[in-house]
Amino acid sequence: MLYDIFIDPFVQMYQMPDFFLQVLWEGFVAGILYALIALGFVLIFKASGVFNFAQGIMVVFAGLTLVGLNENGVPAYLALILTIGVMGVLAYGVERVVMRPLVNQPEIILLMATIGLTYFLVGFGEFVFGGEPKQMITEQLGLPTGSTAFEIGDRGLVILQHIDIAAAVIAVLMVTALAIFFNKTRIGRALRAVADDHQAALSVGISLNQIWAIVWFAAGLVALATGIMWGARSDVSFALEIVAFKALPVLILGGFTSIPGAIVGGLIIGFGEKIGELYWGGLVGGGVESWLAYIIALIFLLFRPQGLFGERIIERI
Amino acid sequence: MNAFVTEKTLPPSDANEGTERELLLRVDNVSLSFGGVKAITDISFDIQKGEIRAIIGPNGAGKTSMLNVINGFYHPQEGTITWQGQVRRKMKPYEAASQGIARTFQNVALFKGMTTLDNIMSGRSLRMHRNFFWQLLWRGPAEREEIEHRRKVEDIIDFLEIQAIRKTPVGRLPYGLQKRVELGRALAMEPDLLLLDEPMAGMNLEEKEDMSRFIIDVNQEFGTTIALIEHDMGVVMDLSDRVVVLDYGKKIADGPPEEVQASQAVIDAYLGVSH
Amino acid sequence: MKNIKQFALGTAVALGVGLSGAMTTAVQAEDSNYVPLLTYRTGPYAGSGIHIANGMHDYLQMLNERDGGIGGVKLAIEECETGYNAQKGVECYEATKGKGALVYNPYSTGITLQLIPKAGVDKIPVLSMGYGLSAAAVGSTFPWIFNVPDTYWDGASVVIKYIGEQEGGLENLKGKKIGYIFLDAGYGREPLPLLEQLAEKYGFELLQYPVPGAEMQNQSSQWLNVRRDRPDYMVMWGWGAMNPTAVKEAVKIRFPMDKFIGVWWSAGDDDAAAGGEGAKGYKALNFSGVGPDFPALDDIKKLVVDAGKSSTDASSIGSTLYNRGVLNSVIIAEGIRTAQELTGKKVITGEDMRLGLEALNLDEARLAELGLKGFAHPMKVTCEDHAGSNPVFIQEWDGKKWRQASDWIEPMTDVVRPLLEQAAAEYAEKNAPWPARTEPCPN
Amino acid sequence: MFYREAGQFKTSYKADQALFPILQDRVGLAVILITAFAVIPALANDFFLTSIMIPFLVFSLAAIGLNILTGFCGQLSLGTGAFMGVGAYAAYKLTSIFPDANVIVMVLLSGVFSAAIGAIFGLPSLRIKGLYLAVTTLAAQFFLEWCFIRIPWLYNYNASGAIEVPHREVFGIVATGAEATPLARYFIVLGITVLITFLMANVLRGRIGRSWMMIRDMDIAAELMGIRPLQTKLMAFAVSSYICGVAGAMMVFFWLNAAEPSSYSIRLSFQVLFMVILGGLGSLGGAFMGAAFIWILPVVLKFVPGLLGFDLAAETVEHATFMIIGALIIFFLIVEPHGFARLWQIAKQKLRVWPFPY
Repeated sequence: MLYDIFIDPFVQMYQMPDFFLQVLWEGFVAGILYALIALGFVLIFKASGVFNFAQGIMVVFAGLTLVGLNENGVPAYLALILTIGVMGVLAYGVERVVMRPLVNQPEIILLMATIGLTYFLVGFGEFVFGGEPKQMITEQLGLPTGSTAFEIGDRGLVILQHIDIAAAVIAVLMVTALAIFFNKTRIGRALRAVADDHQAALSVGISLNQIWAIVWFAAGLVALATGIMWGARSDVSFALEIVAFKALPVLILGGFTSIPGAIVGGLIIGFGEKIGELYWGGLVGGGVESWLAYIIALIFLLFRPQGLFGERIIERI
Repeated sequence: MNAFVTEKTLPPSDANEGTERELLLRVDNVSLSFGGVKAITDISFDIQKGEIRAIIGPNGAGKTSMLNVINGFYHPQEGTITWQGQVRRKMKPYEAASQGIARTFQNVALFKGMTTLDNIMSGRSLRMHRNFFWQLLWRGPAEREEIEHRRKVEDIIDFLEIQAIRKTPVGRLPYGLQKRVELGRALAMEPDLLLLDEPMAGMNLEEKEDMSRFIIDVNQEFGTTIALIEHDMGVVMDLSDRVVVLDYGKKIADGPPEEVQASQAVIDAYLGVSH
Repeated sequence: MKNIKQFALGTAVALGVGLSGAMTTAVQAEDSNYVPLLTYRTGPYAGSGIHIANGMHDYLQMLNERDGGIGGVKLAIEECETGYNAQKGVECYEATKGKGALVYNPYSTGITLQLIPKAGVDKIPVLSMGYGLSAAAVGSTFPWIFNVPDTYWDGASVVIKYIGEQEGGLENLKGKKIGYIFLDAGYGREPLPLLEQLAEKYGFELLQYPVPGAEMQNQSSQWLNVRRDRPDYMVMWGWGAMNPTAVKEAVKIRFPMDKFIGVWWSAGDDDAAAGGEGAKGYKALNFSGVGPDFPALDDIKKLVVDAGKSSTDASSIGSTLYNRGVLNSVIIAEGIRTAQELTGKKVITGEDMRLGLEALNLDEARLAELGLKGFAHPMKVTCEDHAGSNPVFIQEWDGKKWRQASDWIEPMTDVVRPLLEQAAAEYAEKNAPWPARTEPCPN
Repeated sequence: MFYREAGQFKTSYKADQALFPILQDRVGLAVILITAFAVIPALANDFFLTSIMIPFLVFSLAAIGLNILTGFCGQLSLGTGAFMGVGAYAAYKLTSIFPDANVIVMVLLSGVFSAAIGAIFGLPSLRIKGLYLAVTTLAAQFFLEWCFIRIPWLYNYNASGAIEVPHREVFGIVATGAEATPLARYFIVLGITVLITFLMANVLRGRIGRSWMMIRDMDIAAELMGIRPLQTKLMAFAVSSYICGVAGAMMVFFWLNAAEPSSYSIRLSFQVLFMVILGGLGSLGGAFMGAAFIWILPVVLKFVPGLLGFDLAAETVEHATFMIIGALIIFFLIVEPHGFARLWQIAKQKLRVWPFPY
């Protein structure tokens, strides 16, 4: 038993390096996708203190809109642009109908409002596009399909899916773009001001409403990217919504307001759960992936309640 | 305010006539820092049973941190605290509370969702002991206990003259009344030492007078020892028996009000002479 | 006047005062046979559920359009949306049972299990066609439950038999590794006892890859494990979004698709299509016809779909799951017809329906008569055997559509039947006092 | 006019501390209880009992359980579904180990197990607060769900992987299983719900209830007043999980009849959380109102199109229901974030001064 826990997994890693590399790669890709979902959460939380539970369904909704439009004869790229437009309208609508009237409510109320939004989007999405899973229009969007295999010495193959590589590249681009947006543009600076202090930001003449609409829109774009990537891995369906819960332990690790935290946290969870499942999961019958991430986050939190990048909390009274 | 002064001179002299004044609490060489930032440096002072002790100093002098150390919310890195003859270094806030230290807060820390009555009843928590299963039943012991403590609480309500707001959620009360309810809540604990953190901040003159009266009454009628932080010098001078002055986390003076007032270090600190 | 009444009723409901039940009875007409369909077109399993629902609905609707129902009596068809959710399933059951429901088809193992004990009490049979509780095949213990044409254990035995054939005989399975990837719920776990028994008997190694329901679109770990273990064959018990994801992942790790076999619920067209070109060769069990080329399906297209009386997309007629739904309705319809013949009544009750289903004999001649020649293997229900353990075939995905890839393969009845009997006895014991069969077998 | 408390003087603290010090409220409660215990059983049909009243009561109890933790003690939890599941599986095991025992006692006992599990998962609450805690309760949700699937002992090694409620009689009346009449099940569920609600009302007005609210309103101040935070929070977790556990056991024993692990999924957690928030955090009555809204509204919505003469497909109604529920949740949060309980109070306030608005 002790051997199985402490020695055997490492022996396996050594003996099958190709497989170990493959596991790491899968962990990396999963981590990137978790990080993307978490990024959507962080954007909104940072600017408005709203823990947006609807991020998961926004991923589905964005993917569904894209595919649904394409199915109805809209060319892929036009569908992409239209979907971006739809996410914009959604962001504006959410700001107008949900956020604005609920300003200054306790966080649990805002959280509930986003769960209400989730219900609405589920109903609306199924109403418009139907409940059946749809295939992502990977090729039409010019995204690569297929895979490349690398030989690791004479020990075996590591297979890299092109779409996964694309996902990683797009994630990096997205984060870079967001970083530039936050740091270099006027709106970005205003956004950071809002994140620091609502009242202060208001008093120097920043329009909160505008900022909120923008972050929701940004989160919508992140959701669209996530939807395309995840949709390409499996397909676009409402069952995907639950996968989005995986972003929550990521957020705990990285902190609710830290963009680098979301990325590092995503990767830790991605690597952690794949390695845990493949090398240790078998000991308890497998399937530990459904909760391992939460347990990792929980243990982590017990030792560092402020998250990876958070500052030490000094309680005051 | 003059009226208080005449009243005020009495209790210390009373106490002095008896035996040696008993020490309630002594702080020895306490230092506290947060990640390299020193909040309190090597402070020692004591509080005698039955007195009103004031802690004053400019903003950021470490006054509230000092109170937090006394009731166990912060744990000092160095130094000891002697409470009723027992030396301690570190204790949990609820332990401090159960040993008879109560306090009020600089920014009112009432339980906003509860009524005035419940807030003050909450001060009785430590003295109520009926367990969960009696509570389930309610009828019988739990109810008797509740009523018994309700009587005590009603006395405090009468004392503080807040009968009319008994059933009002405290979140809806004006600031001055909230401060009063908070005092009531601390009193309900029947503490040996009552720590008051700026009990009169943000009050108008009339409210300050009321509050001063309550503090003196508490001290005299119940014999409660009081340590208070206050910015209003007039109030401090009138109320307190002894004053300790902090600046930048260090003690710069300690003694009777008149003496402290005359100290050059204190004058410098308040006028902002550079160090 | 009627409007006022409706308005009053509506108000009453809005107030939450107990008139909901009263209303529901008002909908039913007296001279029809009422068939509630518990379907799901929403929720995580909608992808599979929609096609089934369409198939079930369309065939019954077509009977109404073409023949004016069955035996001259129209069918009152009502769908109730369960979302594959046990809470809503029970609600649907309670809401419809009072209207003279003839039979229930829950299309969810969870809901089936809830209904099994109720069926005998409410005297409404449950038809779980190829799903639900395998043990229910034992008619003497479960007189009210029908799982014709096959149980999961039949299916699992056919898969092993087929793999044996590929390997040149069951004895060659010795030392082989067979992977089993399944939805980690009652549904996917049900075949395990049989597979384990067969593994022992034939000396192959059974590797298990459970997929948690919440994570069915995130299967990379399971397939990495498959890659490491290198099983010779993969068997899948999946449903909903689990299927397409699994097919994609299998393609991704370059698992030989012709050695990947799904159960009949992993046989959807969308499931295989998700893998694109790479999915060519993927196999699945099936017991309902492949393709749209059956006269009855033409009737459906003409009278129902093209007439706009259904939400079916014409192109999905003939897809595996649609045809599965049709077969389900064929069994219902034949059950009703048989019951009418047996009782001489036109409008029948749940009890009559039970008799009809138990005397169901869908032989080749009858299938041809229905315009469904070769659509299914002839099946006959007996009092003792409510499943029939009928042969099933293997179909293969050619990259565009399914085509039949084997003859009808008989399940290993000798292994399955004792296991069924044992499971039925166990069920009755665990749920003691389980009511004994009150209706003696006719023969 | 009718709702006036003027003239009702309390002459003792005892009378003042009663649950319903105002006469009209006592009358109202009596009317509700008579309706529940006499009128509904006399008039309602099976559908109303099994699909509306029983689930409504079960959910009300679960909502009370969560409300204790979230509404009264301020600890947000998303693990309710799993804690209900623990109760259900515990009750199932208990009834199969002690087949002759009274099933109602077993159901009440099952909560003890969920209380223990709840307390274990409450441990992190000492260090973790707010939304972070909510996410960690998800660990409980997913881990326990996994246990329900992976520990076959829990479901007596049934091939189906589900728990099926056996036939049990209480005092000669069939209480569980398919033969149990809706009426019998209704009375049991009603009895347990009313009893636990009453007991909880007692706890909440006493010392322990106050200590929970102190932690909720300002944990630091509570600690400085002598409340032990860990002990108090764990007690809230335990009591809350006990009630949720009993509700979960009732859910399978008196309502669903059989349950798969997925019956106790995260969806259930959200369902109950909705009831608590919409009903009003920190209100027992609100739990009932929230449960009524979230459970009964979709059932009613199913019938509305038919009544209005529209022939809508079942799934369209379902989609619309989702949209309407979602929109109404947001709407009510905007109108009154403190839930129906506060709306009710406002209504009472209006009644007090009616017919003169000032």
